[in-house]
Amino acid sequence: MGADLRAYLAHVELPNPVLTASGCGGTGRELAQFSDVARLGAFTTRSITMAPRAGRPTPRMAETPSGLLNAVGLQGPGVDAFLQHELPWLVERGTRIVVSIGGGTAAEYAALARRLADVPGITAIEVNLSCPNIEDRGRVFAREGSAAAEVIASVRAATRYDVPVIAKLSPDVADVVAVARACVDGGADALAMINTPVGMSIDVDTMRPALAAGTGGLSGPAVRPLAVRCVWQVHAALPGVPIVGMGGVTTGRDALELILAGACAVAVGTALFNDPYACPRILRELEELLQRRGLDRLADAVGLAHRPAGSQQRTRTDLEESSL
Amino acid sequence: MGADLRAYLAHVELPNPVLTASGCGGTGRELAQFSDVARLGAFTTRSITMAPRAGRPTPRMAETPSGLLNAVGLQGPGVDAFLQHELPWLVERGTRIVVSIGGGTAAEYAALARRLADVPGITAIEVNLSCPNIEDRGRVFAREGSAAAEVIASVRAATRYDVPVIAKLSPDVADVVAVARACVDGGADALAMINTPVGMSIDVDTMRPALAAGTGGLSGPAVRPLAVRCVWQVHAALPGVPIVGMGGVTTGRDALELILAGACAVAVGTALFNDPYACPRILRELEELLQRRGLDRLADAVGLAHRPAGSQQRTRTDLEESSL
Amino acid sequence: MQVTGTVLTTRRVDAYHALTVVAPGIADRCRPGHFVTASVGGPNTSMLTRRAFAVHDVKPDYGGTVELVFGVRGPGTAWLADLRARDTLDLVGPLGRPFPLPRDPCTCVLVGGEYGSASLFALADALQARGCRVDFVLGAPSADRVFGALRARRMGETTTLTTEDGSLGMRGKVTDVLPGVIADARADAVYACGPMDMLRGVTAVAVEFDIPVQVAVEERMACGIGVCMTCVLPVIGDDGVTRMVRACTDGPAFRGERVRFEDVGTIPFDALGAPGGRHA
Amino acid sequence: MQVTGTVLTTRRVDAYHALTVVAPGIADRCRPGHFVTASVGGPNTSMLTRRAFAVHDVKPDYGGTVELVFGVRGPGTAWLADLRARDTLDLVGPLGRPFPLPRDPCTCVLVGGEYGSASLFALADALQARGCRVDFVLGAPSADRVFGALRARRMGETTTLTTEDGSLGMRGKVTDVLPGVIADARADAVYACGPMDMLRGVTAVAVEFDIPVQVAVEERMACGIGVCMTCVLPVIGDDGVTRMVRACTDGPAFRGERVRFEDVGTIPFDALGAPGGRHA
Ligand SMILES: Cc1cc2nc3c(=O)[nH]c(=O)nc-3n(C[C@H](O)[C@H](O)[C@H](O)COP(=O)(O)OP(=O)(O)OC[C@H]3O[C@@H](n4cnc5c(N)ncnc54)[C@H](O)[C@@H]3O)c2cc1C
Ligand SMILES: Cc1cc2nc3c(=O)[nH]c(=O)nc-3n(C[C@H](O)[C@H](O)[C@H](O)COP(=O)(O)OP(=O)(O)OC[C@H]3O[C@@H](n4cnc5c(N)ncnc54)[C@H](O)[C@@H]3O)c2cc1C
Ligand SMILES: Cc1cc2nc3c(=O)[nH]c(=O)nc-3n(C[C@H](O)[C@H](O)[C@H](O)COP(=O)(O)O)c2cc1C
Ligand SMILES: Cc1cc2nc3c(=O)[nH]c(=O)nc-3n(C[C@H](O)[C@H](O)[C@H](O)COP(=O)(O)O)c2cc1C
Ligand code: FES
Ligand code: FES
Repeated sequence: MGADLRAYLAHVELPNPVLTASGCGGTGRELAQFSDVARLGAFTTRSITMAPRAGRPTPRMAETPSGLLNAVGLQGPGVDAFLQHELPWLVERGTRIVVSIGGGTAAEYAALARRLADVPGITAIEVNLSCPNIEDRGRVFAREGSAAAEVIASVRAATRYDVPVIAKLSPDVADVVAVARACVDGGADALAMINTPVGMSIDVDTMRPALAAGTGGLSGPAVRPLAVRCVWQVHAALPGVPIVGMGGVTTGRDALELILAGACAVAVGTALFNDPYACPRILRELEELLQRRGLDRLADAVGLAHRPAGSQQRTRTDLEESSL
Repeated sequence: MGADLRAYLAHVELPNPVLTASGCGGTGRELAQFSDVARLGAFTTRSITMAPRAGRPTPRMAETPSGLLNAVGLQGPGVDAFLQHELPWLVERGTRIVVSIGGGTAAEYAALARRLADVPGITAIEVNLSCPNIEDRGRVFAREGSAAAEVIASVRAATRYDVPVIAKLSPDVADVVAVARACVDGGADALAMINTPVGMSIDVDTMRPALAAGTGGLSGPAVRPLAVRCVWQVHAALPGVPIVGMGGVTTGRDALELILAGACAVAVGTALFNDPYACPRILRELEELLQRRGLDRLADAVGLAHRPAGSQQRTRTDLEESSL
Repeated sequence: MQVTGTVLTTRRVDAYHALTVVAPGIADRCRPGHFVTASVGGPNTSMLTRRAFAVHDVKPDYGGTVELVFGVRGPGTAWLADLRARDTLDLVGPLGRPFPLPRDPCTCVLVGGEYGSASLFALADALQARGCRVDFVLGAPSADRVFGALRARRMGETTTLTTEDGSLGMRGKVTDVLPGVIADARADAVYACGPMDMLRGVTAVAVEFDIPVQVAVEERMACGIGVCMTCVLPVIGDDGVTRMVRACTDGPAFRGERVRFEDVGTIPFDALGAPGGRHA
Repeated sequence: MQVTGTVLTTRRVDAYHALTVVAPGIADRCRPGHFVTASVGGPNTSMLTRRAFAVHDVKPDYGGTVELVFGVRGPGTAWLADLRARDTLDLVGPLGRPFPLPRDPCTCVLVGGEYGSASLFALADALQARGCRVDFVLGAPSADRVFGALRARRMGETTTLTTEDGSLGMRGKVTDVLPGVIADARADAVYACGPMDMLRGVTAVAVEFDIPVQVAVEERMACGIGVCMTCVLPVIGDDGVTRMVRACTDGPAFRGERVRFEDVGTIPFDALGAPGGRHA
């Protein structure tokens, strides 16, 4: 018999903890050619904006060591077309759907939340706080606790009580715990981390930035140590708040690393680009790792690395290769 | 004839732009077994503290994808032993020496600077601002412009006018330009970036943090996109301020990337652990790359990627593999 | 689909490397213009993204093989060039929208730039099977970078070669000779694969002759399967609206006159969702 | 020094892999107890740090070869295990302080745990060349992880084997049999290489007998050349002061009774520069 892999985002139960990361699973249709999106813990949409957006010029991607820089710029059809053409397809298939939203002002986020409020089939709203605040000289919301909290509060107020609101945070702040706490105080039911820190690459042949946009978001295994650290710090400070961990998850071991740090679910982004079957594979690997460690319930693994040193839950590590 | 590789840290001329990064070249003696430390642009010492420090417990290192986490904790013999046993050896060999200093209060940094003020043979003082401020609940100086500026001002005041003071910044802040500007306003003659962002790794076998200290600093190619971005942003905002770029430099191409972003010199850290000959090799590779691009003077390459798109300095890229 | 293929043979073809990989399942389903992506670097590599390659040849041997032809550009293609027979290669494919084929027999000019010609021979096969006449125009900067000249000569009614340095065929670009080829063959349609600049030029010629042109474009791709939105270019839709569409799943084959070549690498101000632009 | 060596032979030895690498310059200078570090993963690897290995055997063939013996633990050793003859391997060495040798002939017990015994044979050679008597005690959890039993039998005056599961020799640990071996041989000194726990136990036995003991320790290393300060352990100096010293350059060989085994993995409160501790 398999392990109990149910994951809980506040009061919402997911059958398993492996989600797609926002902006990395297309509309769902593309991934569905490879595996069943209804089997995901949940499918997270790209960040939906009020109006259609053409995004940034190309080149939009550059590879870096164990990382990927992207500057897609939230290209998307806008919320109306999303509701008309994209969401119904996911709903029909019984997919659990986390809708990510992005905006330029707290009011725009709230308006998006209102547009989504009466739409059936939405499992949770994820608030992408890594958007520039057009009322504060383009300063990203996630960089400032009070701006982030204002957005969260306005989305929470506009969203049905039984739909959790997830605040998605960036690592490139001086104090991620402070931003996390502000979001929770603002009404966030759960947190997602990490969004991509800002990075840059220069093509030494053209002697120009590799991305047309100059800077881009860094994702992939290169940033996993930052993700683990953020999840760890926030879980230590706010142990009761569910965290969706992400950043460089490519294997079940990576997923377990974030879970041990305090994530109750994980999202897979960049790994999908290399392996379109990454989500079911990672879930399989995670289940096996849990079982090998005698952990019958995923919930028992969440935050387990925080237990005091020498405490007794260090069970069954003997089944792994002996460490010299 | 080779290119003119002289680099300028404020008014101080270095014969070439390749330095060792603080904490990565030991006392200099260890590297000297492999290559001549006097040939370096400069040798940067580990961060010297007032008192001897035993550092952090082991394990102090963990490998991550294209990265390295370390938590050495500024182990060192203290400034007196440094001046007695380590500095003279470097001075005797004619090494250009950047002395890095670390402290827990602005007063401690100032006291260190005073101890060094009358010591001959010091090329520059680098102020490691990634130390916890014991007067502000352990908040790292580099995370807060005003705290950083206060440290810099006190060091600047205690240092001979002809010895440049370099402020070393961290990338894990919401606005690196703001911190850089505060440091320059506080009297910094140059900036060094990046120090290691805080990361973490959990051993999924022991289900414990891989480092005894829990978190550690992330270095190596994984962080290069963060370094390039910081150098780019700060050079754009403060074009007149010399920047020592570092973070994941392992080849001449990497060094050139930071130089094109705006660094006038680069420092090599983690790469030394894999290749003890990294500094002379990187210098050789850099020189060749500059020449292939028709850049006779290093100074002409500094910040070159900032020139407006389509501008004419795009010379000689034709000598590289044609891009389709 | 994903297949862990086995390298059957490797060979050098002038400036290029050709890899034949046993990849049943992928081979079966390939149609002319499809591409595949390869995972590069092996275990613990620092290279995360797959590399895209047109499928040159498909053969039924060993349950199905595909052949890729590529030049070494960066570390990924360098790694591929080092593969030896019996090594494994992780492929995903077939990907993309293949070339649409004409319903009725007609005359087609196939234009290939550098390794772009690799995907034209399967296309020529399919066209000839439908009774079409096929003429080739292949070009490159130099002779060693013209791919498939011999095969084109065998298959094409005519074959015209161009090199910028004059080392093979006519000195110049494919677009210098294309009008003559179209006129001589009284061509009904053009297919082209190669560098963006060439596709732009070929499209201009076809538009001049008022005949349809299909181009297979190349953009930097992070996923190849349509989920990452990094590979977009401005293309005019049936409704006349320009959208930033994906080269990987909406293409790589497009009607040439629909691609806004001049604006590739930008967001045209009148594209759907352009900054400050009108909203649908 | 750094050498890009060529793999001469690879073989399996029970649970271990043995690699012989042509590495002139390194081979010449190796003395018993030295180690080398290998760069792993090849070009574009995501693995940055070198892996440290004791030098098992040095031979003069082909200008000088070194043999490494290792078990697969993680991705770096897995990569090494996949190397084949003629592949290249980038080595730095010899590194570390080798075992000090006694000035006068005496009787030495050499204790090896798992692959730790790999470095004892060169040591035995050197000791015997000085007229010393050598006795071996080798142990491991199971028979397949005892390394070098045959060779020990050939070289040693006596050889005692232990396994925790009893699959070879005596059931138990090397420390269970060591007192008997020391007593029987009337040993003057002990050398030990193996897991930290074993080194601690061996040191305790030697201290009991009041004979000197040299241990070769193993700590996680990022550089192996003394520049990174990640490989430290608390060792008592000649002045009685405990310092956090580097396993790579201050060791790996230490006098056993100087190593504060109980405190490895901590900063003892009385170490020089310990937090809140006294300052020199
Ligand atoms: C649909 C399609 C078909 C292609 N067919 C062929 C072919 O048949 N033969 C051939 O030689 N090349 C082909 N290419 C180009 C080939 O994908 C690139 O040469 C290759 O990805 C370069 O990888 P690299 O590691 O050597 O270079 P790098 O420049 O180091 O690659 C770095 C990153 O950029 C991406 N990238 C760089 N250049 C391109 C490019 N031109 N197109 C897409 N991604 C790129 C890579 O995927 C990688 O993620 C095709 C590209 C596309 C999109
Ligand atoms: C002086 C010395 C001599 C050694 N001699 C041998 C030998 O002869 N045979 C043998 O099998 N092993 C030996 N080891 C241990 C060997 O270095 C590790 O098994 C190896 O580094 C593990 O690499 P990995 O990638 O397989 O494992 P991982 O655990 O994935 O390695 C990750 C990182 O941790 C470091 N690391 C992990 N374990 C150790 C360790 N025990 N010691 C040092 N660094 C470690 C690695 O260098 C790497 O940076 C020796 C270690 C030292 C310090
Ligand atoms: C191409 C791309 C597009 C992304 N788009 C979004 C987005 O629209 N909204 C968002 O919140 N995060 C977006 N992200 C960030 C991911 O959701 C995720 O937080 C990040 O990539 C780290 O996870 P990974 O390393 O598994 O990719 C995007 C990432 C990539 C690589
Ligand atoms: C083991 C280790 C020790 C370090 N010690 C110091 C230090 O004492 N002071 C300091 O300012 N930076 C220290 N650093 C940071 C480096 O100087 C450098 O900023 C960082 O590692 C990025 O460069 P790299 O990627 O080339 O290593 C240390 C880094 C490492 C890996
Ligand atoms: S390459 Fe990802 S959408 Fe086209
Ligand atoms: S491993 Fe770097 S100092 Fe010992």
